Amino acid sequence: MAERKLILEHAHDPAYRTLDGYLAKGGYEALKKALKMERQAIIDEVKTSGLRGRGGAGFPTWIKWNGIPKEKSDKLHYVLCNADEGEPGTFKDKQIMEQTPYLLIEGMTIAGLATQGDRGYIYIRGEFIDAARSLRNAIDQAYAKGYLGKNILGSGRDFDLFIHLGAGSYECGEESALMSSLMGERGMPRLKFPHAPLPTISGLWDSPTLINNVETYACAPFIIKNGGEWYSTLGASTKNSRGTKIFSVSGHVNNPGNFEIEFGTSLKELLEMAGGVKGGKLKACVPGGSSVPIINAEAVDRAIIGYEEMADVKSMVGSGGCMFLNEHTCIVTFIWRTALFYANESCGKCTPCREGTRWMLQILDRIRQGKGQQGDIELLEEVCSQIDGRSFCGLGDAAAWPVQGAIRVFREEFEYFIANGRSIVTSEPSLVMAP
Amino acid sequence: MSLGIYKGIVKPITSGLGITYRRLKHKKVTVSYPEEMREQFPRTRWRHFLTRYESGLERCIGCSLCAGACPARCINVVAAENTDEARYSPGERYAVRYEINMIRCIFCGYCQDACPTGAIVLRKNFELADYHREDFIYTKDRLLEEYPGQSDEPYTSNRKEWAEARADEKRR
Amino acid sequence: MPKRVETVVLHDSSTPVIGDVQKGGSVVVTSLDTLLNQARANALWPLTFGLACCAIEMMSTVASRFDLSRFGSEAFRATPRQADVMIIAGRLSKKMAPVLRQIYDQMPEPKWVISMGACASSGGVYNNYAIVQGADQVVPVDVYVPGCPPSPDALIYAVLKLQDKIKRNTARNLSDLRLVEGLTGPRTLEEVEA
Amino acid sequence: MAAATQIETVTITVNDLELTVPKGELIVESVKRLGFEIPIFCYHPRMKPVGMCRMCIVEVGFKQPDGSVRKMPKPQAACTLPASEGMVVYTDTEAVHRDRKGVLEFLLVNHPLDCPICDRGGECPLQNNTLFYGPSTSRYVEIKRHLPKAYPLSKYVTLDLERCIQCGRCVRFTEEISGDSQLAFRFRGANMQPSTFGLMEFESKFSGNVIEICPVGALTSSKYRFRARPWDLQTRPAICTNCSNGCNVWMDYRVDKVVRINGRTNEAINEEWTCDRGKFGHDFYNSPDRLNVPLVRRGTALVETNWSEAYSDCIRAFTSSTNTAGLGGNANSNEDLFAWKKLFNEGFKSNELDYNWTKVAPIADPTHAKPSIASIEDAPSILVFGSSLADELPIVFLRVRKAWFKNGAKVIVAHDQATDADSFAELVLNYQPGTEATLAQALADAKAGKSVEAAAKLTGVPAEKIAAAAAHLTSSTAIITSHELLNRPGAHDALGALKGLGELRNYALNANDQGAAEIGIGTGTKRSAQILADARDGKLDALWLLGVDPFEVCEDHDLVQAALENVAFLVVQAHTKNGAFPYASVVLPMTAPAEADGTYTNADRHIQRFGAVLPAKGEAKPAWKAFSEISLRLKPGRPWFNADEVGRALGAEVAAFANHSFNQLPTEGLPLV
Repeated sequence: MAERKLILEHAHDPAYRTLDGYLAKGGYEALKKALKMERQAIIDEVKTSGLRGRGGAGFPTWIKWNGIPKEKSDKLHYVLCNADEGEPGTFKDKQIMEQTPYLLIEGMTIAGLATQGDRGYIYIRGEFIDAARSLRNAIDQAYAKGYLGKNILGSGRDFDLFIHLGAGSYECGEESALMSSLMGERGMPRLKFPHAPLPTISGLWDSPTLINNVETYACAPFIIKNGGEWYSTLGASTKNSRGTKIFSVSGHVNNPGNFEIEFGTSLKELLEMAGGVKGGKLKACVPGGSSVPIINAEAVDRAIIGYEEMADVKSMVGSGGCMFLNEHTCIVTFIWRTALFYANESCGKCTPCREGTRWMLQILDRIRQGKGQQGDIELLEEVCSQIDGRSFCGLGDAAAWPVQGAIRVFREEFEYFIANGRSIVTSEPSLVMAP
Repeated sequence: MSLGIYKGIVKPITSGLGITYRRLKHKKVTVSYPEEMREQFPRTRWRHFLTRYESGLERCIGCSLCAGACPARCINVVAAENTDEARYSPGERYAVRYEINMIRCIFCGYCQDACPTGAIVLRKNFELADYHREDFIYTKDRLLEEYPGQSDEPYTSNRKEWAEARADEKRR
Repeated sequence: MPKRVETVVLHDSSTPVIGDVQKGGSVVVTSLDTLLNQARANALWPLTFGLACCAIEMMSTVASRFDLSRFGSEAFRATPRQADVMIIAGRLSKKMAPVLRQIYDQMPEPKWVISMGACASSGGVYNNYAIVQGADQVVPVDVYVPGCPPSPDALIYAVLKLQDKIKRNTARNLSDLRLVEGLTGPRTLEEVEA
Repeated sequence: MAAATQIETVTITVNDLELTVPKGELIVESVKRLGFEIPIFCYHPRMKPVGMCRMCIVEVGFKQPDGSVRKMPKPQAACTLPASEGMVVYTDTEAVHRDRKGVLEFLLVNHPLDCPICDRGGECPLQNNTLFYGPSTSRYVEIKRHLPKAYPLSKYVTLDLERCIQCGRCVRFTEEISGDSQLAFRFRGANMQPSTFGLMEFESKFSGNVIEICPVGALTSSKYRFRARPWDLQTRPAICTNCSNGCNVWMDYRVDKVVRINGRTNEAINEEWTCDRGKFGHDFYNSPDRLNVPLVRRGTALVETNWSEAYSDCIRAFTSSTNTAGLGGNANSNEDLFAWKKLFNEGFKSNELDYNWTKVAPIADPTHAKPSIASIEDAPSILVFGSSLADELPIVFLRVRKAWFKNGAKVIVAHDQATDADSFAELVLNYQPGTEATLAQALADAKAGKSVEAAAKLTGVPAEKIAAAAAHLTSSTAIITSHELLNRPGAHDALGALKGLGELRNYALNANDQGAAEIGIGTGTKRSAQILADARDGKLDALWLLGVDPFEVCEDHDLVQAALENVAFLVVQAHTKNGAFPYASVVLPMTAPAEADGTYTNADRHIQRFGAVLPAKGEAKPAWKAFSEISLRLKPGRPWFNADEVGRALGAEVAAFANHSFNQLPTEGLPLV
């Protein structure tokens, strides 16, 4: 299937970033429609649409929206947008916030309506200054024209939206760490269900909180405007991944960028959309962002993009940061660079991730310097198995999966490196990313 | 009872002396101790020494694991902190007092095994008998070897030292 | 057992030192107590007082390899009446203490005591209700021998030390010579400690 | 504690054994009911669980209706998992053991091999857990993380960053329990380290506890540094006698020197915490100028003598005239004080004894059963009036803070300066010094609805603040004051006004002041200041100082100097040479609190036993023994042989102490009847 632009349809039109331009292109109809609908009706609409979280976990969105308590206690309800996007290789949220900010704002307002939300926070990654600036004036215009703040469009309901810039910590992309950071504490994860109540019950300042990714909110206006039924027809060929997903294609491709495709399209088609491999044969691909296990060229041919379908090739959709690597890439160096990232970004709260990522990095360092010893691969696997699942939050698993995946798929490259003290790739200097 | 001269007297004596004569040709086993010293096994455990590193710093860091391991509870260690001016051992800690009550010690060598830095070692000097029970409390300066490797030197009897001691007493 | 024997050239033990030859002392004329000391030192008849495992080591001291008889201690007298030195070999239990004392009292003057082994000298590892924490709580001890058990040559060294102690003490008056039994009382603690 | 209402219970299965536990109880605690032990590092029963160290991970599943068990994909941290119906926990499966080995191997990856030089060696939870659950060898060959070692964080605490396993206990203690939040984590990931801001001085008043709860040797005591090993030490239960709270402690001593004091669990008083003043205030036990032989003044010099000669001197002086008096100190046991009073009343026919040095005598207790320290925790609102709690009554301060932290009690602090409690107080009333009485009265008026304008102007506290404070005061409000208030003008009327506002508590400040008051010391005509004045004017023939140094306790030093010089006969009975020593006619060596059996009454009338920990120094005797021997001289009879007998005699005479003698007391003490 060819590219199916939904969110990115008017992305390159500068007028779309202004309120009038957005209204001209049919913006805010969903909000007007939502204001007339019952709260539960909005949630049912999202339910029938089969929308799942675009941040990476793929959690059915309607369950979160439905989890917020129906009767309002004295506590405020919050609607948070996880715009941290720390996952290496992913830059879709950046484009949405820069070029189609109103989709996000309208989506969050609809979510606010559905969950009696009082306040919305957009937790933007510290480095996305221009995204924040474009969102800032979008929000100001929305406030000016009454689409935000008190008595939205005369409906008597109000919803405030604030921007909060992070401080450059990948860990704050994790749900509970984001909330800690918003509350002014160290960006460290908090206890999760069943050790503590769900965020929808007691999240930010112990009040009901809804957290979704930028893209998830950006899909909401289309669902409300065209109805959940229409949305669920998109990507019907997959088991139950519905709608479109923006993939940020990068690596050795001729035309890297964001491509919005329906679920069900194959990875090969995405590769062609991005102008095919550059500088040699395709060797491997990391389909869903750095924390997703790597797959080799053969698997790329048969991979279908869908939450369950990617599992057949032992990988995941993740956040959609797709990196294609040509034959000149040394996988060991690539994995070492990923491990360096995770060792640096580990928040240090729990032992397995804090000490494990550092140790993994040191082992990979040793291998890369040609001093690898026998048994290092088994040691790496053992260390990864002790981090994955034992750490306090998802970062530990995200640090262990790429290494486990690489060893599973490209074991001979590691063995070659250990045996001969240098990389298996011998052609002209490898085009690997500089450390 | 007529055994006769030969069977009664001559035969027993000659056979007895024969045995004695044959024994004369055997090698003597006696080690006449003060003059000759029998060679002891390499890991013989007698007198304790506190060894030093090659740099001259004491190995003992006052961790008192030996005191913990000693079945006879006869080691007393009091530790203190090394300062830059007064540095006895590498690292933060050294033993300011290290006493072994030799008369309670059973020379089992557990302290030698427990020592993490190989400070306390037991060597071959077995001539430890003494007159007064107080002299058996070996303090640190008596246990510490003067120069690195002193404890590993082959052991000769300390009777020379004993002889000189007797000479001093005569002069006094 | 290692075969090679280190030889240490020192020829002073077997030849009795009469007077101090090196210092030009008188060879012929010597004091009576030196003569007596020489005789007593080189004819120390030990009393068999093996209490525990050290006794086995004491036996090996008199066996052929180490041969205590080279120093005149051939005859291990069973009766205290004929013994000069009591070698307490082994742990002394509180129940045995009075027996030890009685036997010690039965020994004629001059008499000496060697406490062989850690248990006899200080109770060793048995710091408990049953063992006397050191034979010196019962009898005055001349020479303590550490070790568990002290090796035969360590015991011989102790005997040599005792001999040296005997040769060293000089008599101030006739009774110090202790020639006749009963004339003088047992040695005072100061004398033992000297 | 709150009455045990009907607690909702759930049934869980631990290692295939059924167990019913209260709903929401942490799994790490519930498995203990069956005797299973889950290893922990960052979990501490008195602090909120965080589940950081992952040491306590166990396999958890849920019983499905069809009886099978659906296991959760990841192992869960037992210390943060609340028990819920049908939960199935496995603590001893192969996977759990492998995970524990994994976590311990990770912890040891950056842990320096410091065991021989680390003070925690021998009593280190990391050693214990590694011994029982950890891997035997480490597969780590790279370079460990190197950080500054042995950094003196304060005069009590030394920080060694290499040994830290980042469990967060110290950081959480300063946030949740002591409240000064001095410690925090800095940097991120593998080089995350706890420290004060910019490694500045760690000036908390409870920094000692941090040393005890640190599961490794990262935070060690500077005073105890390298002084002993756990197997050199003997430990005995003891009571801290540096203030009136009577905290239960473990006293560790080596041969005869006290080397260390650690907190001991007593839910009613100090839970398991200690304050720095008590934990590190044990130097007087080992000080060189301890008194160990009686001294008598012959001519100008104090000469060593035996007890009988000293006794005869004292008897001659104290029986020749009834114009005698005695001044008591703070760390005397009930037995000492009772024997002292009995000797003076019957033997020397004088009742001029006093222990109290405040300007105004303490008020007689309004209610006989004084509410206990533990009940402060459940008070809905607390008024701290005129007392800087953290300095005077540290454990009461912790209890007040716990009431705020755990039960959200409203704390109102009224003091003329800033105090530690201001950080979590609801309202802070900083009145002008000396206007306590007016403020107290203003509170009473505000509660009664009268206007408080006049008082507001006088005390400098805005009227609406007073009104707001009064609004919080209910009959179950705990009003905490200390004897420090008695030194302020108008103390009695302030206390009078406060009495009606809620449960008034006036806590004594010194170790056994409460005991002395109960026994009846200080019921004579003259108070201590008056006694010193008489001595200065030469109107006093003999003075007995029992364990007190007037120079320390009374500010007016020239009064004390003149008094000690002019009194004809002065007995100084103390365990250490003090200021009054040069003026003494007779010096009687007394045992320090830890060197003799005795019972002590703490500020909330809780009587506790204090068994002898150390042998007495030289010929020192417990004071009650000396008094019983002197009274034997005066009137032949049967002396007291041990503290229990004195306690029984005290119980016979003073109803409150009935069957509270030394042998009858349980280890955690009993409240006075």
